[in-house]
Amino acid sequence: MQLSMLIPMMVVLPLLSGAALLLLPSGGKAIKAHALIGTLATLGVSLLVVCRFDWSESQAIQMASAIGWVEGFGLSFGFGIDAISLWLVLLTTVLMPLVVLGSFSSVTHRFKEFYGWLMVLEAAMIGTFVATDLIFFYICFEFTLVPLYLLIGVFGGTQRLRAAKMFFLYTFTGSMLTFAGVLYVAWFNTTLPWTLFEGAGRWTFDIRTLYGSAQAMSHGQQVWVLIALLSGFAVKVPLFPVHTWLPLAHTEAPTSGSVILAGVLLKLGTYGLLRFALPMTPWAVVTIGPYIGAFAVAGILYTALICWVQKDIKKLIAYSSVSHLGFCVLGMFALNSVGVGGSILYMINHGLSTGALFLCVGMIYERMHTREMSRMGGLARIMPVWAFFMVFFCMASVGLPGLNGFVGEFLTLMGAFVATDVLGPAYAAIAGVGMILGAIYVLYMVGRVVFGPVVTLGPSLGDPSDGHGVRTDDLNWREIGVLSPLAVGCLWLGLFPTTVLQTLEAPIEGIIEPTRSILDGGVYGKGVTIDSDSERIDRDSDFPAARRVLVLFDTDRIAQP
Amino acid sequence: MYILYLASALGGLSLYLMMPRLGYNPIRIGALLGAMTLGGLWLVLAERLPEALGVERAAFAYYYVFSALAIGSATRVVTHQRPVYAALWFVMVVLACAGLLLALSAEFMAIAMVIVYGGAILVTYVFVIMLASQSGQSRDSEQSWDEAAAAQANTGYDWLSYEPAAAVAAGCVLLASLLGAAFVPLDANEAARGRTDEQVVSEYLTQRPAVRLAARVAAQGDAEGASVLASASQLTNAERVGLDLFDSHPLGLELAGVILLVSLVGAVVIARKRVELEPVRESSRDRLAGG
Amino acid sequence: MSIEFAKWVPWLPAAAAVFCGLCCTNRRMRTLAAPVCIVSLVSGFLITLGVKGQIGGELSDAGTRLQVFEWIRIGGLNADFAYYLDTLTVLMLLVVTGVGSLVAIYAAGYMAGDRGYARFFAAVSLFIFAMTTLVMADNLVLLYLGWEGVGLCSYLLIGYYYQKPSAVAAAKKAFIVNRIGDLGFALGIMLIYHQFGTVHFSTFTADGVVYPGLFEHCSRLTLAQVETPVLVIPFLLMLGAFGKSAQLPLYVWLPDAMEGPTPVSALIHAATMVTAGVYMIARLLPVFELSPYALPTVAVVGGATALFAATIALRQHDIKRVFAYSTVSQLGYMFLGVGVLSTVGGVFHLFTHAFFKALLFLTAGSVMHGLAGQLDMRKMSGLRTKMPVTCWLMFVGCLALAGFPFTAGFFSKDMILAAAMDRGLTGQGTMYTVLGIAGLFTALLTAYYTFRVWFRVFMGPTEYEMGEEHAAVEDTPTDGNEADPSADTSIDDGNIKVEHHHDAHEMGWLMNGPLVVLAVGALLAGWLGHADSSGHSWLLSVIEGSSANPTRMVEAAAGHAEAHTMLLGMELHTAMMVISSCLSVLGILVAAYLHWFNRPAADRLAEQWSGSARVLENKYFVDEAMDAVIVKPLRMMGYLCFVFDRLVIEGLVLAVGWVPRIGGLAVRRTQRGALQGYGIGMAVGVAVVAVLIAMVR
Amino acid sequence: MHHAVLSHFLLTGAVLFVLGLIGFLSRRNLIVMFLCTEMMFQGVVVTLGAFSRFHANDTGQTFVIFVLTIAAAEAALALGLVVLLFRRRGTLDVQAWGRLRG
Repeated sequence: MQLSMLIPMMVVLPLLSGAALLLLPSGGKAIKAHALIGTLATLGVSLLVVCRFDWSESQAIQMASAIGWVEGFGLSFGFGIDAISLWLVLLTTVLMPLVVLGSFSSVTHRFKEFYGWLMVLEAAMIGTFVATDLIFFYICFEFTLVPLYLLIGVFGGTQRLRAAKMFFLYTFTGSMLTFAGVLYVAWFNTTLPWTLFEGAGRWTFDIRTLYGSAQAMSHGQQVWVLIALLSGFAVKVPLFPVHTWLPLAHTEAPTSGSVILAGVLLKLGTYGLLRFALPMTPWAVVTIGPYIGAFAVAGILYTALICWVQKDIKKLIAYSSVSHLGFCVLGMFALNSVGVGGSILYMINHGLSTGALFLCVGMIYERMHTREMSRMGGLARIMPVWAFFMVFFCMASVGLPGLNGFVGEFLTLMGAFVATDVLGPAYAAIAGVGMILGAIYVLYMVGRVVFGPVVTLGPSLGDPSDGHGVRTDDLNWREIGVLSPLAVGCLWLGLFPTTVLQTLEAPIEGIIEPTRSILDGGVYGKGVTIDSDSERIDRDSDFPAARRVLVLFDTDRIAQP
Repeated sequence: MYILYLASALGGLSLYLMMPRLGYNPIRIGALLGAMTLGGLWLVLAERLPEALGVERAAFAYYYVFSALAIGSATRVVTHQRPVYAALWFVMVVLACAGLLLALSAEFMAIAMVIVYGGAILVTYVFVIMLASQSGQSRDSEQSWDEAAAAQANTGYDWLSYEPAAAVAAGCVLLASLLGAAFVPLDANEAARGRTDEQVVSEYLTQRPAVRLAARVAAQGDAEGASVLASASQLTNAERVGLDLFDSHPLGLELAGVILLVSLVGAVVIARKRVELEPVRESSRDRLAGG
Repeated sequence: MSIEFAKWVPWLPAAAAVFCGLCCTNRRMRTLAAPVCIVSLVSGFLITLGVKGQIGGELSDAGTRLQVFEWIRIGGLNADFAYYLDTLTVLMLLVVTGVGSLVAIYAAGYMAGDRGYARFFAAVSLFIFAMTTLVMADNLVLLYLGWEGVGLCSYLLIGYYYQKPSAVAAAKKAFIVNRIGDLGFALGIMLIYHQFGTVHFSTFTADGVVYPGLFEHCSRLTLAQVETPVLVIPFLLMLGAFGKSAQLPLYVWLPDAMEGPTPVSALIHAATMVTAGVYMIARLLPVFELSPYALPTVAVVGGATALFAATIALRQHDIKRVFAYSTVSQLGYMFLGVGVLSTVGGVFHLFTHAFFKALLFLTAGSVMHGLAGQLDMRKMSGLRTKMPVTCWLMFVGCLALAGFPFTAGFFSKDMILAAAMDRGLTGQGTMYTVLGIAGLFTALLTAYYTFRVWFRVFMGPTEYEMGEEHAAVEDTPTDGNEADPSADTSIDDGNIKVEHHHDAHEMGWLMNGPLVVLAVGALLAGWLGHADSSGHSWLLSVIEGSSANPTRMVEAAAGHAEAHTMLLGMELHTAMMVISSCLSVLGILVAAYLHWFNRPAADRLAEQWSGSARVLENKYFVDEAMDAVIVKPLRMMGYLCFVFDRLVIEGLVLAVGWVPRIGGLAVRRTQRGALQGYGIGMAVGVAVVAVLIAMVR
Repeated sequence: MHHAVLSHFLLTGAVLFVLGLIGFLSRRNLIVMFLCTEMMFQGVVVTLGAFSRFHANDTGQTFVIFVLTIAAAEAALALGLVVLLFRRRGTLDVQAWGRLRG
């Protein structure tokens, strides 16, 4: 069908199947099957998009078009996809069927609501990644809160209401400020002379034009806009000081809820930072970047230490994902292609490995009805297959080379190390200590739960034991079917990350181009637009020693790193 | 200007003393203080009156009499513990106001006040007071105040005023500002307003509505009508008011009629329904104790 | 055989690992795991032998680069799965695959009947894959992959008996300490990339563009041009090497790693993994030579570790712990060798050490196997009658370790000490002479504690206590409450031949065969490195042919070494040989006297020096200190952070939540329902407005 | 009529009005409260009269008539309500009607 029809179909399909769910008879089987078909169909469409995606020029927004909404204010549902958003959409559409498949045994009542809201959540997530219009992005970004609020609130653990409320309000207040920042930029755009660049001077929310208007702002304005953007996205990413909602939300969320929360929703924050903060307010990013880097590094160590003393296995993994995303943000604010590439890869890796970890924990919760590490141990002895997957994904999340965690982590640290003008070796060294702490708390958890003498005490007083006792049967074929694609994904991204990295090269260049021109050229007149392509000035900061050597070679044939 | 503020403050204080409260009521002291402030104020303001009051000087004497009467009885209305007496004092206020109106040469209004207001409205008040408070008995001397209050459990509310201090304070500030506004022209460009009484009277006479009406009728060529009107320029106050009422305020008249009708129907509707006695959730004794 | 086959060396064990992993799933295929693993290792060994011809021959200096596939390419950084083959790589491959296959064969017998049989061999073959990748890596990132992969496999194998909490703790400790070292190594890689812009060793051209390698950069960079960041690189890399090769600060994990099954200790913690550090420094010698202070530090740390570990080994009572500390001290020797620029000596000692240390560990394993898990020396003696073959095999190993003249250990240790003394005496710093003397003293200690073990275990009256473990079957239900629903273990006992000997017994030939090969190696390996008449041994050619050739420093020092230094009237090398052989014989005699003829004398000696004896026994309390200084405070900080997180940050958020609520309470008080209250409110409002108007006008 | 005289009359009107206001705010008997509202009307009537006299036209007085009608209407309704309230609660205390509160 017509090319630009693909993306809206990808967004609408889950909504439609979610709605169709309601018409089915209320028996569990039919609804589950239907939900699975719905998510698989969306996966199919996304694969179709991948095939039709023209990889040669992956920087340009492809398959773009817009559905008019309010012409007066330039509001329209503009959508389009470039390499970064394509990979994240693929992550979403791959994770969703697995989540639905994984939740078959954990959901016991109110199937329609559960799967209905899950489909709505998927639609909102895909919407966020494909949006090229700011308002469309913002609507989907906000709308992801509602389904998850209900999923946690209705299907969660003991303190689910408090967790759901905190999650919703915390993220919502944050994104309110973001909305303010965004509106300011859009308004500022109307004040610009329309000759400055195409689309200036009138009410528009198209992201590309707003890049131009934001970059034309003064330094002070950019700092404020960045702070506004940060407040919303930092809460979503859980950057260090604003992360307290995540452990609560994770421990109380149902398995599939926390998989999606960790797998994709946290990426909305980093994707937001990448898509808005970096290109829009380059000047402010250059000045505030080191502080955000410091926060990320502090977050990495702080939460890694906390993980070590956790008693609840799900809270441990929740805190660990805060620490991991600290790496992601660190890489992003290194403002060089190695760092940003690493952070995008990190988003995808974290989605796979932490999502899988949550699934494993969910399977244990279904059997043991408790999440406390002290009440279970030596499971390798009685559940070897589960133990294999658990150790495999733990190693992936710790960043063992050969698996996906390593590539992302190493590239982010490398990026932070090399970016002497923004971050620098100190950041990488301290974040590196986070790698050690990461190994410590994961091995502590694996040592307690997987290895050691067999302990199956079942639910403690605190946990709601829904009657039937402790099952210690190993994974059935369905559960293996859920985990194995993730394992293959981890291995594939670990050994062949070039499939992703090559395609990301061009879009990253586009995103860090404004900040790079500030760092290198330093010539950034107020109001001077960025579309004048500053030629690649020979950066002295990179590879000093190499420079001295290259003089001896005839440099024109040398690959300029 | 500050004399006004001082006077209103003192007045407020006196009123506060006169407010009904449990135990000893310093009502006499309050009354004395109030009278003194009023007298003092008038004395101060008196010397500001222009000598050439002309024909009005005699009438002005009445002002003092009737004002004192009105204000005195008004304080009694507000501070009296027995509602019936309050109503009666209010009749006195109405009469005093009628007197004042007479001083202002609005005879028709004065009489209307006495008849309509004093006669009709206040009679209904007294009637309702009698109807609604037959359960209240007076305090005989040997009972101590507390027992009386206790006895008047459910009607003790007359013995006590609600937040008197705050009410009086608010009242005084309002009074001060009103007076401030009223006497400002005193200091402002006095000369500008220096028209004497004669000019006012003559100006008044020429602009009377009848004369204007006549001129208008004459303009319409009805010479005979105009002459009748012209001759009627010496109309009495009642006629002038009537003319003015129908000539320049017809809408007001109609509305007044409608309002009266509405209130009539309303009163009928309210009084018609049978209403059973609803037990009070917390008896006024707690309210009393609560204060 | 074309050089392209070398690509298969790592991937064969990888395939074996996957196959063994699948074998784990059902019991019937479990016994298949061992043969597959052994076949993959032996074929790897044969391929390296076949390829060895090509590499040594046509390319004299730079190694050949074999590209397998693109791994990480982004923004100037390209780290591909590519192999860099030169003579040093071949030597290491020979050691890894050779000793690996011997140990695998031994393990087939040793682990027979074990429940996790297939899991063991899956981990071993994965280890070999990681080790070979490490050795053959062309770029530092791939080397790092091998580096951490090896760490993972050592974690899995140390924690093989995962039912024992001590094994789990030891595995965790090993992985974390390695990780600390790996952090230093990773930062070193990043600094190299930052300074040189490349991470791969060889210079290669891909589609017309020349990518200069690291060695190219180093060779062209003169000492004058070197800036400070480049000087820091070696120290970071050193941190990684010391972590992996268990040198002084980060050696604590190796003695605990003895929790794992003995073939593991032999393969990983004696022959292959721990030598990765030495290999890395040898491989990156050009980078180390850039900074003048790097190699001396390596030498000092190596010497100090050798001495330190040897002293601890004196008073250890567990056979495997003694050999573990001896491994640490021998590694110290290797680093000393590399530090004093005789990479030939270091690598040669690595080569010989692999043989005799693997032999010693495996024989200790046989003793343990025979005595049903008994390892404490004090509870056994005079086993020569029960286990004669193992006894004499261990004797050969002990000779080599002690540096008995003309055994492998003798030649390699002598080469290192001679080099150290040579640099010391030719005036390049008295530090080297001190290191040389310390090395000699350590050699004496080594001889003593090796034969202390041998005499204590095999000589003297034959009485011993059996260990409590049923060595044969690892998981027979030992503790009652173990809910073991899977019924398969009962069948397990039936079908695997388990001889429940309740007495020490000799091992079968499946296990003793490889030991004999190792014994021969331990004896003859020395001659490979010994400089024959033309002063040119096979090993020297290996080192010259590889990047580990100390070109720069040697030229700098060349000025001094023309005249052969003299020592004690003889030419230096011969003098050192004489001294070290006397020391080793002396050590052996002292050990014989104390632990064979006159054991009570040994006990008396121990009482006299009880203070220092106790210190040595408890390993200088390093573990306890490390725990108290680092682990406890970190965990305490963890609790503090957690409490801080819950109270302060969450508290702040909730406090923000409370502000509207409190505000509401305050306002609520005004709405008390009193009609007149509202009246007063209105009146006050009007009054205020009136006053304002009055003021304004 | 000289404005000084006018001020006097305004004085009286203001005092009457304020007294009514204070009475309304402080007395707790419903009927007395309504009486005080009537008092306020009186204050207004006096002021109207004064201004009518001062400006020499009859508008002031016509408004007095209107004030009268309002007062009458208000009295009728209010007293009806008061009777109703009294029958409902058995007391004329305004505090009894405090249910509508925060």
